Amino acid sequence: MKRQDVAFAAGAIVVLLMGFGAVHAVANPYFFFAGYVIVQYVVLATAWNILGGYAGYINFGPAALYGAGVYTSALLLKAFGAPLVVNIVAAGLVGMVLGLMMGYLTLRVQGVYFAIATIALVIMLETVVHNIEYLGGARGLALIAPEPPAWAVGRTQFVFLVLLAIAVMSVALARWIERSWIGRGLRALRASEEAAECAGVATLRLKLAACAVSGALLAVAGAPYIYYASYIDPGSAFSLTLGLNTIAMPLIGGTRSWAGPVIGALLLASVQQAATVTISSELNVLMVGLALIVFIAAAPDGLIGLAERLRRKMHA
Amino acid sequence: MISRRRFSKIAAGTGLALAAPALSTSSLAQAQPIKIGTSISLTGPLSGTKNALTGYQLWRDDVNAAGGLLGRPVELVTYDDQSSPAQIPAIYSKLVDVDRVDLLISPYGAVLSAPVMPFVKQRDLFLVGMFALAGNDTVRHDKYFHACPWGPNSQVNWARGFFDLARAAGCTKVAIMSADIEFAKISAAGGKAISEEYRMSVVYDQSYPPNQTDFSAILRNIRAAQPEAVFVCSYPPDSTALIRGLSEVGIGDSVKIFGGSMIGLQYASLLANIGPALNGIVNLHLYVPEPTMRNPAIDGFLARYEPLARAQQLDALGHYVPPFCYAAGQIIEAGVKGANTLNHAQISRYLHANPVQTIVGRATFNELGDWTEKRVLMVQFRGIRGRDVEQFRQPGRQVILDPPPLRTGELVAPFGAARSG
Amino acid sequence: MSEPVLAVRDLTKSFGALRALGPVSFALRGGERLGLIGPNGSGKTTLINCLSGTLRADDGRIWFAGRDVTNVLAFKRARMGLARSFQIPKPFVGMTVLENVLVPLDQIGDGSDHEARAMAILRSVRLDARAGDDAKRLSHLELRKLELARALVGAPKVLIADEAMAGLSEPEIDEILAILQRLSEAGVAVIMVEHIMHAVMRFSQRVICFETGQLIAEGTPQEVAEDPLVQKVYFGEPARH
Amino acid sequence: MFLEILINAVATGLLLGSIYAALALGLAVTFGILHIPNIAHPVFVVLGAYLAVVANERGWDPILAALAGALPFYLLGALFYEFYARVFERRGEADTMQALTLFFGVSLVVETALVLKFGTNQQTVDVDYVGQSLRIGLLVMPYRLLVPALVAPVMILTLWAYLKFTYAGIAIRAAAHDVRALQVSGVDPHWIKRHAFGIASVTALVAGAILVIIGPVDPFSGRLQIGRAFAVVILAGMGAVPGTILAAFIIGVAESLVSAFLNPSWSPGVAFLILLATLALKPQGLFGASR
Repeated sequence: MKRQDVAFAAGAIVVLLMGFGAVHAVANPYFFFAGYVIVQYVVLATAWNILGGYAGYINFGPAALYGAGVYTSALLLKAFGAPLVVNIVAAGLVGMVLGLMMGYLTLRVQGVYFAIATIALVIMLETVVHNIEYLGGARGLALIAPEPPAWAVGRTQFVFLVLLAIAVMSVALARWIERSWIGRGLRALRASEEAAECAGVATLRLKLAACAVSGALLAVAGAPYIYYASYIDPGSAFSLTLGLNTIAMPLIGGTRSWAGPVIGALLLASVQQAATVTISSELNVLMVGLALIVFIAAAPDGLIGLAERLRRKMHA
Repeated sequence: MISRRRFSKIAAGTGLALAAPALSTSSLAQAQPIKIGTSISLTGPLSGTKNALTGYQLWRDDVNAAGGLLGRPVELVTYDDQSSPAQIPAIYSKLVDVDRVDLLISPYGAVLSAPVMPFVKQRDLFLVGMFALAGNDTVRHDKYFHACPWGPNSQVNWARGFFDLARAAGCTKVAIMSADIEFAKISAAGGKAISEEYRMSVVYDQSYPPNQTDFSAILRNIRAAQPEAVFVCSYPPDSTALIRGLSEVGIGDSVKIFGGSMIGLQYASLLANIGPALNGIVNLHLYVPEPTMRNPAIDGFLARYEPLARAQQLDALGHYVPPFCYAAGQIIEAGVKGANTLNHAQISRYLHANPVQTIVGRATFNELGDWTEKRVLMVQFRGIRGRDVEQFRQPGRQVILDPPPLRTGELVAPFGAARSG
Repeated sequence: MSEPVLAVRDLTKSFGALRALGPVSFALRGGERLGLIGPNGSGKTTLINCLSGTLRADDGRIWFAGRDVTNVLAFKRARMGLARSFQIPKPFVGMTVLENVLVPLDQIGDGSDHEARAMAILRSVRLDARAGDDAKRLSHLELRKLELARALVGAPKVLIADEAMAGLSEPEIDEILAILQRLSEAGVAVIMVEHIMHAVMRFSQRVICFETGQLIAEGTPQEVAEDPLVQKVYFGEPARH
Repeated sequence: MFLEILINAVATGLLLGSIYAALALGLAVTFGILHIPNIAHPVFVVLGAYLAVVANERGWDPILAALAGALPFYLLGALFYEFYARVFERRGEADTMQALTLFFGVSLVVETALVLKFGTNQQTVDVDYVGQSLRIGLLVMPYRLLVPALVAPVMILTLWAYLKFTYAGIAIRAAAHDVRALQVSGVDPHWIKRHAFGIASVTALVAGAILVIIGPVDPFSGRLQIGRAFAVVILAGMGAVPGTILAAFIIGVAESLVSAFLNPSWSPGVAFLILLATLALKPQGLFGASR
């Protein structure tokens, strides 16, 4: 138990050091452009899984929270030239508030209804942004971010490192939740909310906590985007594809443990990054669709579940 | 994506005297190719512009047939950006850092170009702009050259032609409607600015969501405001729905001129689909087959484009995007040949100093890389009958009203009369 | 005669126009074994849900362990020692049997020795051999036992066993009865909600009978069984087995 | 003028509402009655629209084409349910997340298949009555909306009568409440659900034909309708088939009034606002039994 924690911490530090080392060792910036997209999905998938995987509440609108993070950060940058750290914290707070609102929705609606309500959230936020002139409306907003610190080599390398740190923290947080009594309570309410409540689990409080943490992390994932792309528009911030991938990744990796979304994100996002530049994007989407169907039909517990099943079979 | 081999086969199959790269002189084949990189929206909402690729390919084949650039063959490196700006940073980094392309062309339009601009500014790279209105106005990069004749200060000015026509027709009250889409919003803002400048009162100004299918409420509100000019900034799906609504509920007798910035009325499939309901509308275009526009070069280009379009199910007319992609190639060609190097600074210096003759006209660049002379057409649809695409290849159907040097007819007004006529 | 550990006064609950329960009043003494019978739809499950707090009663009051818990949320009642099992077992699937028992322990425990305590409870219902298995792989009897094990964690003052023997064979019924018997001996008051009459009659000290949301009979098992109203209600539906 | 705008806004809202009802009807069966969250329904609508386009190119009227294609679509829907049931059979009750994801995956595959076959271009049909309007005093109703709007109530009435008066219809409604009771009465619940999916799929086909009469359709048109269709079903209340039309009227008129008197830009939010408000304030909907 303790040894596992030490191993995880060591792994996290190694990942961060490797990231930092890569920024100085790898001259080719493309690595960080593509890496940013992949790491962003690690954060998104991990964040989504805290609510969707552990608690079983399917947020079909992760793009709403991500978009809220993107626009919060851009707004602060435009209005006050706020530094990235401030934007990340602010995006997290906005995400947390939206998450709590979503959490209160769980009081009233479960299952499919919750999923549909979250879709509504995406459209509502996108409509709101369309109608706010200061945020560029449908036109989008082009902003040139301030120069990155010198140690980060370049702008892309800088946001890559920031996002990598966010990813490591998100995964650590997800892992802690999963292994603590909170995770156990969430899994219990996923199985049966009524039984969990009758076993003394404060289900509403746990759901609110899960919604808040998940919402905050989803929004945080969007905060550095304006520094990455220098341009945001409602279409990319509230992107359907982004939402789809965020849901697909934990399902492909496995929703029961922190490693599932990480594996799913690394796998699917890398394949997609490679696919963008090799095969047509129709086939790309077709691939995601088929993967979803195949995994639901054949490996409902994702790659991790599949691996466990194989291991059991070999031992038996 | 159409592979090069298949493209060559199609090209060869059409029996045109196209020299595919493989047929070029042996010395050219041995030389290290010059790579030109860009992204194309093969999929997603902007995939109507995917015929850009054909424009680039035709230029590449021509330049290679003529011995290449600096004695080296030209090679295109293209990726599908899925019409999504989120894809752009990684794609352009891949083009520059991994594929090591020599020269860059921007993706289509302002939304997709926006993430590229800070990138090229930071790396100090040469870039040919494609269709982005005021694409360089914020970043002000000195190595940017626009292949599109939007003209200087295009954010405001590009649609001035429509308002010049409106003023000449005596309009004082204008209605502006726009889709919640980047290009439409910029157009609408420009339209408002010019209205003020011309002391026209804006009696209606509202935007609507993309994919709006029913325009009756909007059209009634406009009719109630009794404008004389209606400046419409729409996108393909809503352009169709709007024109249908026009036939259904009408717009009132006060209107003298209607249209302006309706995207989609340049595409063959939409034109054929709407048919006679187009008559009377005044709208932007960049090329129409009117006598003042035609020259052997563009005629030849379109003649080669047509069979390819048929084989690949691309836009049948190819008037809107492909010629300007070919022109983008010509701008690169002129710059590289003129400066006799691939050095971005020297190419830029040359292009700033010398005009370029393209198949879409002579381009002289200002300090922001925009054409010094705006050459956006305002055309009026006339005598459209039935749904045959061929009629849009004939002169007299899309009459040029503005700019004056290219004019082939006068505005028919009021709008009601122009529609029935 | 000890103080009532659980008391209900004038409790009512309606769904739309349908009055599902009450008004009903009764009390349960500490350590008592109470049988609760009544045909399907007589309001038993509604009553249990109101008692455990998963349903909010429209009117009336509930006292538990000397406190008015009418407005106390379900999870807090559970933590106070008001435990229940479910008619249709609701295991926490996707978790091991041990984890199933750890969930309630997490809520009330002080953090020490949770696993040892959970194992002890599992041993008491003879489920310890399956501690490491996913709950979804349990047999029907084992699921019933798991329900009880989970309910036992907080050393409850009251256990409501909602048809804890439905669908079980005779020897299995005996096994569950033995567990409940041991609990009762340890001082836990048990409300046995059951259709299996011989088990209720054997186990209970007192029996109450519900029909259309009303308490229609109360007394020793013998008295209730002979009550003409009860016989009428069960006419054509004689005690099974 | 105000009166004219008001009258016409309400009329347009009613017409649109009627069309929304047609779009949501299949969902009212699969989701409202059977509680299977078939988010792939809108993509079946789009598939129907493409069928109408193809038939129209050969000179067929889209609505007639839809009627002609009813049997294959019925089979397609039944097959689709069979697939769904096979996937989840072994696991008993379908996990909501997995069911949603499966339907999501199916939507993507169908959309992409359409893109690969037809491209992303907008598809339209050529019908004589498009472009003309029925004028009664101040009221102007385009036939483009009027004709489809008349189809929807007919479809809903037919379905309602079917569910109310036929044996299979009653069995479908029973399947929602108690599968065991159904088995006792000798009806195979799988057959009933398959049948219901078949019917839902036919309504999707008709709705598709309607959709493409109203305006151009592309492979992704279904996405825009998902939220609205669910809003209609949930506002109506689960299982309330006749209520679907009233709920759709409310949403249609609300959107139309926002368009006419506030700002058209806000109208996409209207359906979702109503949806969220329903979920928060009256989750059982206007006509549904309480859950």
